[in-house]
Amino acid sequence: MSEDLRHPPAGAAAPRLQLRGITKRYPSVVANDGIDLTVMPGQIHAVLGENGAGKSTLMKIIYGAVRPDAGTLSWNGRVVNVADPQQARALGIAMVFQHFSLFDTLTVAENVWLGLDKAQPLAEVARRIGEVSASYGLEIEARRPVHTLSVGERQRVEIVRALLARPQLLILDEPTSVLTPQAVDKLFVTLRQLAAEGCAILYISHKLDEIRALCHHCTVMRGGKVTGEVEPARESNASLSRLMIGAEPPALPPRRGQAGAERLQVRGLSLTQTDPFGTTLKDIGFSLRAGEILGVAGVSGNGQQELLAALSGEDVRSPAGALTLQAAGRRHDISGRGPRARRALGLHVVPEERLGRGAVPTLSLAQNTLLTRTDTLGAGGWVRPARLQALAAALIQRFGVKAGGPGAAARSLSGGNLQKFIVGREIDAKPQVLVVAQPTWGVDVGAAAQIRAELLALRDAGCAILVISEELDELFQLADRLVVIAQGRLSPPVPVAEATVEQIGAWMSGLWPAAWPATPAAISPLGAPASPPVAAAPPAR
Amino acid sequence: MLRLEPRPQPSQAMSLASPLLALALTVLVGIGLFAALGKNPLQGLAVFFVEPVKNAYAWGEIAVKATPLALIALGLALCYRSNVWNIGAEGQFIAGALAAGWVAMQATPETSRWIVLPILLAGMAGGMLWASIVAALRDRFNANEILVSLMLVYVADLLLQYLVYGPWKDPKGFNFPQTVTFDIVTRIPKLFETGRAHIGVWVALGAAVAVWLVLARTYAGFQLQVGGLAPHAARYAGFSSRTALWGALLASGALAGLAGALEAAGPLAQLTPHVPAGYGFAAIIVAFVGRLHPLGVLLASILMSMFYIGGELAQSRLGLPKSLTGVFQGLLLFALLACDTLVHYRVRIGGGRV
Amino acid sequence: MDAFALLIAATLNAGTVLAIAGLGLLINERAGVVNLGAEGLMLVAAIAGFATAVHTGSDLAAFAAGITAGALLAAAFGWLVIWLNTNQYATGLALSLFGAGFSAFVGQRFTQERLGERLKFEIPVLADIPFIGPALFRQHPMVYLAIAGTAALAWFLCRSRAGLVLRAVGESPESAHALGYPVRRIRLAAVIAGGALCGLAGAYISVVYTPLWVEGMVAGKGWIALALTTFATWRPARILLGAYLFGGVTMLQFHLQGEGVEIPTQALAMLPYLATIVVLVLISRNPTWIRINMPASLGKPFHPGS
Amino acid sequence: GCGKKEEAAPAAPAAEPASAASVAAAPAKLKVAFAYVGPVGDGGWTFAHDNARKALEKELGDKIETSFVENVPEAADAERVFRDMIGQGNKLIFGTTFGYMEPMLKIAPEFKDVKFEHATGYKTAENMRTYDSRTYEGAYMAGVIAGAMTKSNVLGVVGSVPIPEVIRNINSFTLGAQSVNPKIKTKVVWVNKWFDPPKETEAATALISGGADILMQNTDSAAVLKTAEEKGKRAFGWDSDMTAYGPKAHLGSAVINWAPYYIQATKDALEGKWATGQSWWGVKEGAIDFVAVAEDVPADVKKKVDDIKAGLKDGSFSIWKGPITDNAGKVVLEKDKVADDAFLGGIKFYVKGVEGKVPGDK
Ligand SMILES: Nc1ncnc2c1ncn2[C@@H]1O[C@H](COP(=O)(O)OP(=O)(O)OP(=O)(O)O)[C@@H](O)[C@H]1O
Ligand SMILES: Nc1ncnc2c1ncn2[C@@H]1O[C@H](COP(=O)(O)OP(=O)(O)OP(=O)(O)O)[C@@H](O)[C@H]1O
Ligand SMILES: [Mg+2]
Ligand SMILES: [Mg+2]
Repeated sequence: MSEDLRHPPAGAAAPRLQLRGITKRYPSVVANDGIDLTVMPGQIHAVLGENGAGKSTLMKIIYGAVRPDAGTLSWNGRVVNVADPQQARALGIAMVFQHFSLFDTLTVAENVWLGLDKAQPLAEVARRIGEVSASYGLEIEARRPVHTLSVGERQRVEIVRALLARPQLLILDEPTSVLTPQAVDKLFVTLRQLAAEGCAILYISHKLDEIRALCHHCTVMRGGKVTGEVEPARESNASLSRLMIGAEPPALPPRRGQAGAERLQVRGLSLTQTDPFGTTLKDIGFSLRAGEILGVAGVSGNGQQELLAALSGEDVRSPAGALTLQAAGRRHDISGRGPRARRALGLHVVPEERLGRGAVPTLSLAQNTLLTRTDTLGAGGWVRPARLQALAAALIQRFGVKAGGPGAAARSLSGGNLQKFIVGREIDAKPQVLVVAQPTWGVDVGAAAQIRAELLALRDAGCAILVISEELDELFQLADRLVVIAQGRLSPPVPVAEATVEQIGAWMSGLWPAAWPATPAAISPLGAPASPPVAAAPPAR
Repeated sequence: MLRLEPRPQPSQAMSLASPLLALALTVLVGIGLFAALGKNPLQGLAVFFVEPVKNAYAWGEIAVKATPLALIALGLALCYRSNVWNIGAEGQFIAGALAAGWVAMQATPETSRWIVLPILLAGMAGGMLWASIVAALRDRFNANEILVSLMLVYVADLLLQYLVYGPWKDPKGFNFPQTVTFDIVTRIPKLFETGRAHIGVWVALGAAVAVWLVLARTYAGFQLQVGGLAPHAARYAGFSSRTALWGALLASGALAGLAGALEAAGPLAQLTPHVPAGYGFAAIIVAFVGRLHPLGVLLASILMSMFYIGGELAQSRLGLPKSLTGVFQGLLLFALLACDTLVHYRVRIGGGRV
Repeated sequence: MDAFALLIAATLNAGTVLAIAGLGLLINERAGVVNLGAEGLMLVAAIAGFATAVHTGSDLAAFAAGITAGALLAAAFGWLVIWLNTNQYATGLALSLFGAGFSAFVGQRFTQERLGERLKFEIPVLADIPFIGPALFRQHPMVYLAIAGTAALAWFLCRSRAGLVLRAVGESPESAHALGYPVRRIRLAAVIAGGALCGLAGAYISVVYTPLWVEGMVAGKGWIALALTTFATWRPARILLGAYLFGGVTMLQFHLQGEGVEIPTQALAMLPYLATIVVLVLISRNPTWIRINMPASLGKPFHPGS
Repeated sequence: GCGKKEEAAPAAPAAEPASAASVAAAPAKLKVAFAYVGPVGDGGWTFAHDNARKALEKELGDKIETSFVENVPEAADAERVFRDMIGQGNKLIFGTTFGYMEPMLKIAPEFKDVKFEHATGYKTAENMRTYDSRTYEGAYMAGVIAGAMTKSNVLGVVGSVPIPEVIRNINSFTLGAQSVNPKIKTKVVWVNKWFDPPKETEAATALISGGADILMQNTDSAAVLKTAEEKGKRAFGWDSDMTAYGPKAHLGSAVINWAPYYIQATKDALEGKWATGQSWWGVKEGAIDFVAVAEDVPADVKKKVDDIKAGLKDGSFSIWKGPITDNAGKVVLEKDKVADDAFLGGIKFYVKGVEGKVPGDK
């Protein structure tokens, strides 16, 4: 039966996909509330909305991964019931998920094979991967295990897997959040080529510029409902934003940017990977001053996690002298010290993973404050539950966290609210140095603006802040200086005022001026200390 | 169709009700089992739930069994809360009994009554030593603690046998596998004139309070639990997983060893190949049925002792095999695990699906 | 020389129990489920097999009963850990405690029973080759089946699409779910298959290996089989190798005793357990090695909704 | 509880539960309880005790009432079982394994009206006595047959736990074999358990692979005999007639019959003649026998076994008669000296011909 459904009835220009009244309720929210949506063949159709608007849920319903409570789905003019992804693929629907659905220890070909329904031999699949990747410019080696691939390459595997199914509808859920600007341009070429061949594309993104550049049509969602249908090329970022959150994002306070004395110095930091799927850090060096924000740009998987672990003290293998912190009027070599010792010296960290790292999912917010806030402990190290409650309540109030109170379990909070709580918890500790990873990752426009404003206020209060982010826009908004991390190496810093998106994008693939090997003098405004410039540990390769 | 729906927050009420529900389920299965075996279910239940607690003597016997169970289970609760899967408490119990037994054998009738203290301390040290092997291999070589701790039970058992068949054999014992009977000064003081209950009951109660304080009121206890619930969060916060591993294992080794010492210098008063009586394994059930909470562990250890004594009575009163105890214990744990689902999920009947 | 052949034969026989159970647990773990209840499951299967053999006189029926018992218990375990998301370790421990009690309870009536004469198996011609014959070709068919099963499982996991799906589920259930694979049903199938193999191993113990029923007769073999999966870094051929190694160590301790070696018997009896620990340490000390080979979702719950 | 009137007894002790009401009923029966270490169906030790209990019931059923508890652990818990037996009104209690010695000894003074009978131990009290069987006599007769039947001159013994009784049996087995065949060597493998058939099987296999062609065991199951049957070797039954477990391999069974002692002891209690002491019964008292000798055993060997049995019965033959040397070459029993029970009770050496060292011996 699925055979004839692949083709529209002769003569009629039927929509490829038509949704009517799709509704999906979860225990606490209505994720989709009577959604109507029409996608035409060859159309690149954007779906836009703030966090939790219901975009991913809707896509999963189309792909059969989630079953709707009500509503109908028409495919090429016929009402169909998509019970599971296999059926969706049989119809000609392919999807690239927001979070990759790849298997690290399997090869590219095996990963692709698992996403195809017909029992073709593996060798045949490998051959076709070669064909498709050549014709769409998505180079990929079929035999490599996925864990050896970079994030961008992994996404190519996802897209190739989708394309091999010869889809009539391709769903892409936030595909560009992990790509360099150059890779985004390349992806757009591919997508336009596909659309030209008649494939319909559903495209989800929070990046308004991209949507305006790529998409033919845009459906805006808010709180599970469709709030508007527009042609993005005719809109401005501001008007799209109004449709999405009902207001323009609040403007950030003006940059003050008076950098003070050096607070944190990193020199000759080389660390071999501990995880076989990790990255080796090679001769990292930079300097962080009071009252400035240094942004670290880069495509994820290039050493950000390792750098964060080395800075936070989760990884204490740093060679002696590699990390020095200026605190309480003295220089401290913190290289071998753990997170608690570093926090005691005023260095706080916000990890990118909020649930499970930044907070214990099953513990209450009050208990979660105790993770980093030992200032609430009573004499002799006794836990004082009342003080914890009070602190958590204060944080909830000050940072506008929507939660059931200090007793609510961390996992009961939405991502954005938990992020506000965790960032708040660290900001409230009045750190001397704050290292933040992905401060607004997956956080919607409104919440993101609030977090960014708090970071800027903290900077203006004299804190030295390092922001690791994959979103260039965010870094350009926040940072005073930028560095790029690529393949475990760090580029020289550039003041944001002198940087361009193109230049940073090029550096993200590891191509920065070769003149660099950093001498301490170049990175440290305080002058070189006595030790030799090249770190004790030679850069590992 | 029944569906499970995650609750936004774990249900407090359910987490209290679930052990009771599990017990009820077990009793229900028990009634069915008695009926199937042609026994009067009421009589069967009485044997398990009335006779073991019918008078002071009976309570004394419950206390004798519940004391080692509770002590070991308290340690295991610490371990499991820190995500350290020590299932070799039986071995740590034996090691404790061995160390305590060695000290007790040094006593003479002139020795002070205070020798009891070194005996208990030696028991704790023995248990800690045995647990530290597990910790060291896990820490240094990443060896799975479940399997290592379990294999060490067999090793401890054989070590005990070696000692009582060999070097520690009672020279006047006609070569029988047992040590000398410990001198009377080494005996754990009894609670009452009659009966066998000894001050181990107070030790266990004290340990329960201490474990509760550690878990609920100390930073160290908080660190242990974070390590168990979210290892990444613990690392981020700077809580050493090694400290947690060593702390949990040493504490539970000490408690299991203490139980072994109390048993060796208490009811046994000598070492024989029969020191291991399965407390270390039964305590796993006790720890879970007690929800890894000190108070729960105390209650569960009493319940488990009732099962033990009931199993014995079922044999002499009803002619039922003693292995019934094992069946009920296993069932109770199964039922509890299943009922615990209700703490985190709601059951919905029928699905509003298209 | 002939004595040595007999020792080899005994080693193969002892290893076969571990190999069958080990392969079953390997299937479980490749799908991401750890079944710590193997010991209890094998005990129940052992009594089921023995009781059937007593009543029917047929070894085949006994194996079938063992397999069925193993599969049923594994299904119950699987339902708890896969659908109700109970803690895999705790549930496995419950199963091992329950299995020990339950098998003793049902087995009570069978402690006096004995089975009819055991069949002798020989491969014609090959069995008469000096040394090699008695060492290798006078074994119960299960010994050869275990070897064939290892090869089959290795082929299944590495070459077949279904095996690939199984590995994928163990590697990342979330991804497999997103691609539309019925993760929980696949896991359940793996758990049942693993339970069936453990059941077969249990029945082999009570029907062939020691044709008797005795309380607790599995005597730690289930736990050693669990250790074997780590030892083998989740590869079938290495399971077989490890199983023979442990079988050899077990036989060796008695052999050394018989030869009057002056080591305390208890120390010799510790050998298999110490060997398990040593092997675990040797294998686990390289975390990278474990990380690359271990199914990434091993022991972790999976809920399709989240 | 039951409402039977108890035997005239001294005032009941305080710990006695009230359930033993003294409502008069028919003539009081003596309540006799047995504590078993294993399941009654082990086919060996406990099985033999339970058979004797049944024989006792048959013999004195009108005057007594018996009950048993099986699987009583040899640890502190045994005490509770004995107390419960007393609570149920039992006045004569048999503890059938060594491990009950201390618990029985501990409660005996508390219950002066109860008589305690302990098997295989050595400690007694005013109301507690011990009894045992001379199992080594059966082992010796098995040795005679083994010595005559072996082709390899290597015998194998699967030992349970190295206590004097078992060591004595290994030695007696070897002495018996050497009495017909001086070239005999005996290999011993210990399993450190009384009852562990898989281990016993593995131990038996190891012995066969070490060259032994006739096996004996001092464990409680038929696993060794079964293994011999499978491997085409010969073996014996132990504790009870095990012919059925290995018809082809079976050479004979050394059996214990506890019934004569149980009947005697119960009669003592009924007739008020019970007094503490130690009994060690053998062939002479009908407690030990060697039965079901295989058909292929030559007639002269069969006759020799019969002669030994007759000699043991009338006291004209002693198994442990010097000269006997241990396997280190030391003379342990002078020429023509007959070992007394104290000597036999403390044997810690292997006689010449047994390989290896006694475990735990320094
Ligand atoms: N499995 C689930 N169970 C319960 N609630 C869910 C589930 N999946 C999604 N939700 C809720 O449904 C709402 C819509 O979620 P969805 O993931 O579709 O949002 P989204 O628009 O994709 O957001 P984002 O921009 O963050 O990706 C959210 O409130 C979310 O918490
Ligand atoms: N978001 C959710 N919230 C709560 N419960 C859920 C959610 N998603 C799934 N479930 C539970 O899981 C059950 C099965 O869900 P679903 O049918 O989506 O899984 P599946 O992918 O089909 O798995 P399988 O095919 O392996 O059974 C539902 O009946 C429900 O109890
Ligand atoms: Mg989404
Ligand atoms: Mg499904």
